[in-house]
Amino acid sequence: MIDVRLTAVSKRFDKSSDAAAVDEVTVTIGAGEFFTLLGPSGCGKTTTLRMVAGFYFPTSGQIHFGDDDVTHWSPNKRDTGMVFQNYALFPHMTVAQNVAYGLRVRRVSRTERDRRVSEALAQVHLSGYGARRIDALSGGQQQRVALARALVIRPRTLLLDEPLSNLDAKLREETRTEIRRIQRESGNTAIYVTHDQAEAMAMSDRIAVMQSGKVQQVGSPQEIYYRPTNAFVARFIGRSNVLSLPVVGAGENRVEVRLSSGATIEVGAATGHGLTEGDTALVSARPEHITLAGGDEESALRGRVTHVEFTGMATNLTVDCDGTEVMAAVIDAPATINVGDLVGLRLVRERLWVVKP
Amino acid sequence: MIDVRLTAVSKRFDKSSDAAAVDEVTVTIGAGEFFTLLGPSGCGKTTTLRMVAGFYFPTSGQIHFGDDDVTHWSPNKRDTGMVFQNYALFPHMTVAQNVAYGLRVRRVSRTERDRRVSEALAQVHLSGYGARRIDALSGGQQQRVALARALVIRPRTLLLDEPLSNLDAKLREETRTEIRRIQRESGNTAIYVTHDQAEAMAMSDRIAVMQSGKVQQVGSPQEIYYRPTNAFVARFIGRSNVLSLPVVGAGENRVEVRLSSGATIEVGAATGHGLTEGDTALVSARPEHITLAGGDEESALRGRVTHVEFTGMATNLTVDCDGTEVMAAVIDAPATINVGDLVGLRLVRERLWVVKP
Amino acid sequence: GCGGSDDADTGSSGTPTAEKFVIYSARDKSVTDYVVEQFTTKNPEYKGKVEVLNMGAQEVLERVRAEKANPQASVWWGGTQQGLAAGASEDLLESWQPSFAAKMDARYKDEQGRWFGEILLPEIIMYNNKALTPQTAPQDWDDLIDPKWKDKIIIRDVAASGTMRSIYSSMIQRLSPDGSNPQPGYEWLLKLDANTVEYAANPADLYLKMSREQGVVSAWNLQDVLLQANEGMPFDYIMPASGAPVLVDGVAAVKGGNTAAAQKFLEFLFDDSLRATLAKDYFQIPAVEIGEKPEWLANLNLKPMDVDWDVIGKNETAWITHWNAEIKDKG
Amino acid sequence: MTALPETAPPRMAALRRRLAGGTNSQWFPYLLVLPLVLVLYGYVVHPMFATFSESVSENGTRNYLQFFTSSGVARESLFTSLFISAASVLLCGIVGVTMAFLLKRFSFRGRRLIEAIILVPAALPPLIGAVSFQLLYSNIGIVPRGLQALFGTERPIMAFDGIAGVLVVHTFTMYPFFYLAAAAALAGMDPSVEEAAYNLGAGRVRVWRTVLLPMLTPAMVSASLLVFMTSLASYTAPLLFNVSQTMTMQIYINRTNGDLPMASAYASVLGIVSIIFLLAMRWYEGRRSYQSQSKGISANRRELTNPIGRWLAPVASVLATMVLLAPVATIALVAFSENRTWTTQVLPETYTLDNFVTIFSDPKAFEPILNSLQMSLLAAVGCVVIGVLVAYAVRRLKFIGRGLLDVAVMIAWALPGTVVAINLISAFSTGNAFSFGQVLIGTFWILPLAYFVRFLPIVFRSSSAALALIDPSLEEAARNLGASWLRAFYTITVRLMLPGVLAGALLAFVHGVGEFVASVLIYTSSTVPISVAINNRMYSFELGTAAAYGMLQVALIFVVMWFSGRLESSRTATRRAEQWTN
Ligand SMILES: Nc1ncnc2c1ncn2[C@@H]1O[C@H](COP(=O)(O)OP(=O)(O)OP(=O)(O)O)[C@@H](O)[C@H]1O
Ligand SMILES: Nc1ncnc2c1ncn2[C@@H]1O[C@H](COP(=O)(O)OP(=O)(O)OP(=O)(O)O)[C@@H](O)[C@H]1O
Ligand SMILES: [Mg+2]
Ligand SMILES: [Mg+2]
Repeated sequence: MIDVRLTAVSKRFDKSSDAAAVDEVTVTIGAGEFFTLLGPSGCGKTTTLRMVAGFYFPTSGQIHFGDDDVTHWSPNKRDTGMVFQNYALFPHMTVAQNVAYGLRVRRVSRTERDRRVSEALAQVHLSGYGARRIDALSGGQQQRVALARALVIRPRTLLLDEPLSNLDAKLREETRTEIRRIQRESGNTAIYVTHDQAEAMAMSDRIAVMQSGKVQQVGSPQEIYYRPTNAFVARFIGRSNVLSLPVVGAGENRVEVRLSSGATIEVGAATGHGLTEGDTALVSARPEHITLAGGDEESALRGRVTHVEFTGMATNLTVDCDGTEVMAAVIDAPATINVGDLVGLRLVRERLWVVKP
Repeated sequence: MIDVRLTAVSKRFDKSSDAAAVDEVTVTIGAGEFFTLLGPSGCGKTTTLRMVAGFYFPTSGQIHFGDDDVTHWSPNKRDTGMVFQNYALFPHMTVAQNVAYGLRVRRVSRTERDRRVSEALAQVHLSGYGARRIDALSGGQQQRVALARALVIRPRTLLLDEPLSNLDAKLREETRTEIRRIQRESGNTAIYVTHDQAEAMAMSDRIAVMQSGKVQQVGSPQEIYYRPTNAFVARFIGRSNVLSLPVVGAGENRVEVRLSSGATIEVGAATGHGLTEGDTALVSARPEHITLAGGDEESALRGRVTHVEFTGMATNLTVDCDGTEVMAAVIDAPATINVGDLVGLRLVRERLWVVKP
Repeated sequence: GCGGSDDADTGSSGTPTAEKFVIYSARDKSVTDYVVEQFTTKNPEYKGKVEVLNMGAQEVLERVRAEKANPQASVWWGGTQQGLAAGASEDLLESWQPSFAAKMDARYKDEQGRWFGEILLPEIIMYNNKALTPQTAPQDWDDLIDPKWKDKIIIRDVAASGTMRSIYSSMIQRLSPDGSNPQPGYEWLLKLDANTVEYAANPADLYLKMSREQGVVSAWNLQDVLLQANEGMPFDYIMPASGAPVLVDGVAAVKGGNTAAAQKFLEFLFDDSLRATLAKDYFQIPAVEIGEKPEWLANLNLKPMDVDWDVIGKNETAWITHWNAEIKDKG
Repeated sequence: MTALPETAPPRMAALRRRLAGGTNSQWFPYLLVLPLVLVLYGYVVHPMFATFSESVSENGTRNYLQFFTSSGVARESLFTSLFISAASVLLCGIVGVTMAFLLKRFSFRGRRLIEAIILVPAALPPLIGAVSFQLLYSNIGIVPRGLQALFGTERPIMAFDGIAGVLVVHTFTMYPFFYLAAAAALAGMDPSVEEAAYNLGAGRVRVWRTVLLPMLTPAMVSASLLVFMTSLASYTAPLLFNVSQTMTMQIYINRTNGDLPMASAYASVLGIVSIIFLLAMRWYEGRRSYQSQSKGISANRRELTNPIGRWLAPVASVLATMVLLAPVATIALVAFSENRTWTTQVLPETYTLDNFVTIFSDPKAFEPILNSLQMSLLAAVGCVVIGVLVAYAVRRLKFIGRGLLDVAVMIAWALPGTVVAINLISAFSTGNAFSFGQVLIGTFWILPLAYFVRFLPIVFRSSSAALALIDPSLEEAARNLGASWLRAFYTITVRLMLPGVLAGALLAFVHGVGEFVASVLIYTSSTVPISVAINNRMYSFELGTAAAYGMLQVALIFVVMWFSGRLESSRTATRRAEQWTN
């Protein structure tokens, strides 16, 4: 079942300029799905969320909730609960009053309200702070109040705009489990904005990666991680080497490329990649998918180590392969590797992926 | 040389209550040092920073800058540059005017000012945004303006209150390198508040871990990681097992404890740990310092696996040892380990450390 | 007005069930209170039915003018000849012939019976009797422009005051009987302006400044001088040798108001004994002679100046405008 | 959810879909402002056009040409009026903002008292209030004469006269516009912005100049508009200090002269000048944003030591109090002196209670006071309801004619009271569409209505200034939590605007109690307002009795202000100020 659907939604703040903050975004979010918007700062995540909540109207395009075209509905009709990036707490109310606001509007009875408010405050570890004034809270505490205020009303659609950005790792992990639990229990949809990729990977059913207002890729965390559509996504999600390699053969879902050593390897590619022999393919290879090769291996890249960093479990190497810097995270690297050494790198074939520029 | 010194600084917001937001904090920060305040949300980091900046006066205690007692100096005399947790941008000025404000106050010439402003904007990747109004920026962009505004004046003391919390990983890494570079070049002191432990570890010369207004430990990242003073620090910085083990012998810098298997091992401890035979010692053991033991090893913990999680480089095991849950991150774990298996765990002796409760 | 016709037939029957009516008055509150009390004693059916609103003469005109479509007032009590004439020409006033009209000098009433003079206001020279004696005070209008009175004269601001407009117009008309050449008058007024230390904003301001001796001489109307002197102010007057312009202050029934009641009230206002009391206690000079004059009135050797009010009526606006623009503060 | 029932006929469905937007629909702003537009059109705009057409009725544009001829009174009056207005804005701004700064940012002994009396000058009764200035500062005033007696000079010293006198009166009576606006804005401002400036090295003065004052722009603009237009329409002060070459004096003179077209021309020019000024201010204010962009809510606790402030503030405040109270004290002197005995002496020599006895022995003495209270209160409530809504519409909603609405509201303020009253009389002396067929002239309702029309701009302006500082995302948050527009409006927006709204309402009330020019044309015998009562005493030169009435009025307003001060949780205000002084 489809819950939220954005159809070619664009938003231009400045009618004269041609840069759109959100540019022809089309996504479909299923009911009960935990959907994350991911992208660099200023890419249009907040703007998208605000259009879903009804604070901005799209310059063009439609937004549907289920079968209803809500593009021009007023915010209070949409039953969304939003955590604002800037919190937007009511300064004239106490913590408890802030959290209770949505319940009051919904005419929840007093006892029920009190119960749910204190439950919500407990969920964000703020029990006992109910009577405080908002301006007597720390930044992280304020953020948690904003979160509690949105969670407590159990809205049809939760809109979370970097709701954990000011919390420490411990609390963040706990709260994120809590959010996920609440969302699963109620079966409602959540649209989540975060700048923390690990968080996005861990929490989301699906992720949309945005850049400059455009959606670059939508998919499950695995898809996005292992099969990024383009160089931007590959580099933005985790670290990635994007190698330019000449194409020597192409199939429907694979491309054969030649390494500098002369060896050819087959690399996975999306259907309709459009590459033919003679083109140059961009191949994404994550550092952890590169291992040290034996000295005699044919299908290997060769280069000189320019940087070594031991991180405990793995050793990060930077290797200069004919002018291309290649990053490798090698598990069990021999302790003897030093800067200046000549090494061979083996690419883990199954994990390579052809990306668009 | 000492740059900033806090002597028994306390801050009580509510004179009647006995909970202090900052409680007898004494720290000494050397000139040119990059000093980080780390701690859970609401522990008093911002309050401490604000006292250094001069926005709060300590309820008791003194603050010195070098030899000057600045406890009651007004903020504008202190030459600190602060990135506020809430940004505190001037809404009536453009981006460039915001950044230029401190330079104007310092009567920097017009050309020099323009140059430095555009340099600072470039450092935070906002070139070309100079003429924008603040309310036409995204959250992350606002945060970067706040950062640029503080960096551009090259203050004697930089005070950074979660300055990167709303940035994506890529940008964050770049910006943090930039901050560190600027701070090193100018040789000025920086006090940094972050909730990201990895960031704190990577950037800081020294870290102060706070809890409920009290400093729990001050030390280099390594000290804090490997030799936490108490269970809180051990658990807050990364993950840690804190095992209660009976003491069978005590030296000045070491304690001998008995494992459930009956074997005794020697564990490092801080001077003056005060434990004697018969006491129970709390021993911190990080998951990565626990490996699988051979079936016959004497000095091993034994237990049943309750949870297995493969993370790529390491396998996270949770093992129930006589009612104590022990986490282990095992590299090269045999693929055959399953929930319910009986395993032996070896503690990496050199990395164990006795902590206070 | 629709309201008026309703009132008219009930009022004319003269039954004890009288309709209430409203008086707009520029007269002093003490006078109106006294008169209304007398009126209701005599006509008990009007007890509690008479409402008096006290305001400035200019405000009465403004109000009656604005309420033309639905008049609220029935009686206009107290206003200069010019103001009443303006009201009459704008068709705001009821035309009728009261019983006292016959006894009244034609100079003091409207030909069509739309307004009637109630009292006469001689305009005289006023002085502070603490600072000056009757001998040292100026004796005639022309004395006022003598340089020795420089910065000693206070004038109630001219444009806004009926009294002052009359005096100034008279001064111009005095030097140009047909009003065709106001120039000599203007020059005279320019000299007066040179002697004037300040223009007072309103009567109260004039009294205040006179009593506090910011200036010691003024031109003003007799009644007010006598009233203030009676209350203890250090004021006295000089009857100018060349005569005093005599202003008419009148009453009218407002068109569309409660005409019956208005006429009854106005008839009462011209009751002899009432006017005698008013003359005695409030220094009013009745426009229609009364039998027993109070002492002050008998001793008053009023010397009216020969003023052609028609000429003034035609030219006053132009003259005062000119004075305002070209003479005031320029001497 | 609000899905449409499928059974709805298609046309109904279309309509409902359009209205489904509710407050989001593009019709909403129009629905909201429609009633107001009608009211304003009927009572302000339409009469204004009538005035204009009157001005060109007889000889076309010739009346206006007078404003361009170099020697004309018209041009000189225009310049004088403009000069007086501009200077008044400047002076009131300096005094008002300084007082706000002293009282809201320092804590010292007696601060609460000063806060309570700070508005007293605005409460000075008409006429008698002006007289008190004369008795204080003019040639015949206490101060110049006192100084003269002291130094034995020939002429009074430091006597204010002419334009200087007018400016003194204006400064005294109008600085509350600035004071209240600035005080409300200071209380509502995001404190961390100020901190940021200090942190960047700016000193106190610089922070004021570059951050606080610019952030106060909406408040300053609002106050400037009010003061500018009040000065432009000010009548009594120029009258008393003999500055006859002003627009309002010319309007009055021309009306008395019976030259209605010329008077209308003056009134129209007055309106045009006001509109130009208003548009200029709107443009100036609109260039920037003043809403806090901070994340979360920063603590209102800033603590600055300031030894100078600790001494300077009380001294300055004591001086200010003396100056503030001087006119009231003068009225008191008059009230306790025997009528007509105080002449050339510096101070009265005999004192008496007679004046009060006179008032209190009159059984109907309290009636005017009660009338004024009741009518002003009604009007103030009306102003708050409508003013806040319009301020919201003009600031937050996008619709065609937004600027015009702004202009229409303010025009009522720029018009002289007489003109407004006459407009009302013509509108309501017969039943017509704008009065819903009711004849209001001669009823109780006409005066509150007049006060409403005249003082709506105050509440509108101060509300609008307060709104400029409020982050719209707060309202969005409320809407998002399911609150209807109305609910979000009154539980969040209005609540946060409250300091500004209250300040405006207080001023509207105070002005209502003192209103004279319009009242005198429309009051009835059962609704005699206090100003008319005072005026009657004044005209019979019972200065003492008038002053006694005036004292009653001052006392009454003082009580109201004291209560409203309590209302606005002065405890927190005090605490805040204490933290500033520390
Ligand atoms: N103005 C205030 N009045 C009263 N209590 C306050 C005030 N400001 C902060 N506190 C309390 O003091 C404690 C410390 O607050 P502080 O802002 O220093 O925390 P923090 O360490 O910066 O937390 P965070 O990471 O959430 O920003 C918190 O418990 C907070 O609730
Ligand atoms: N009111 C506005 N007027 C003009 N431009 C705007 C406005 N709001 C946002 N923008 C611009 O639109 C773009 C998208 O902004 P948005 O707030 O959606 O970014 P974001 O993805 O949420 O970024 P962040 O992670 O930094 O919060 C940005 O470049 C921003 O500068
Ligand atoms: Mg955002
Ligand atoms: Mg903080």
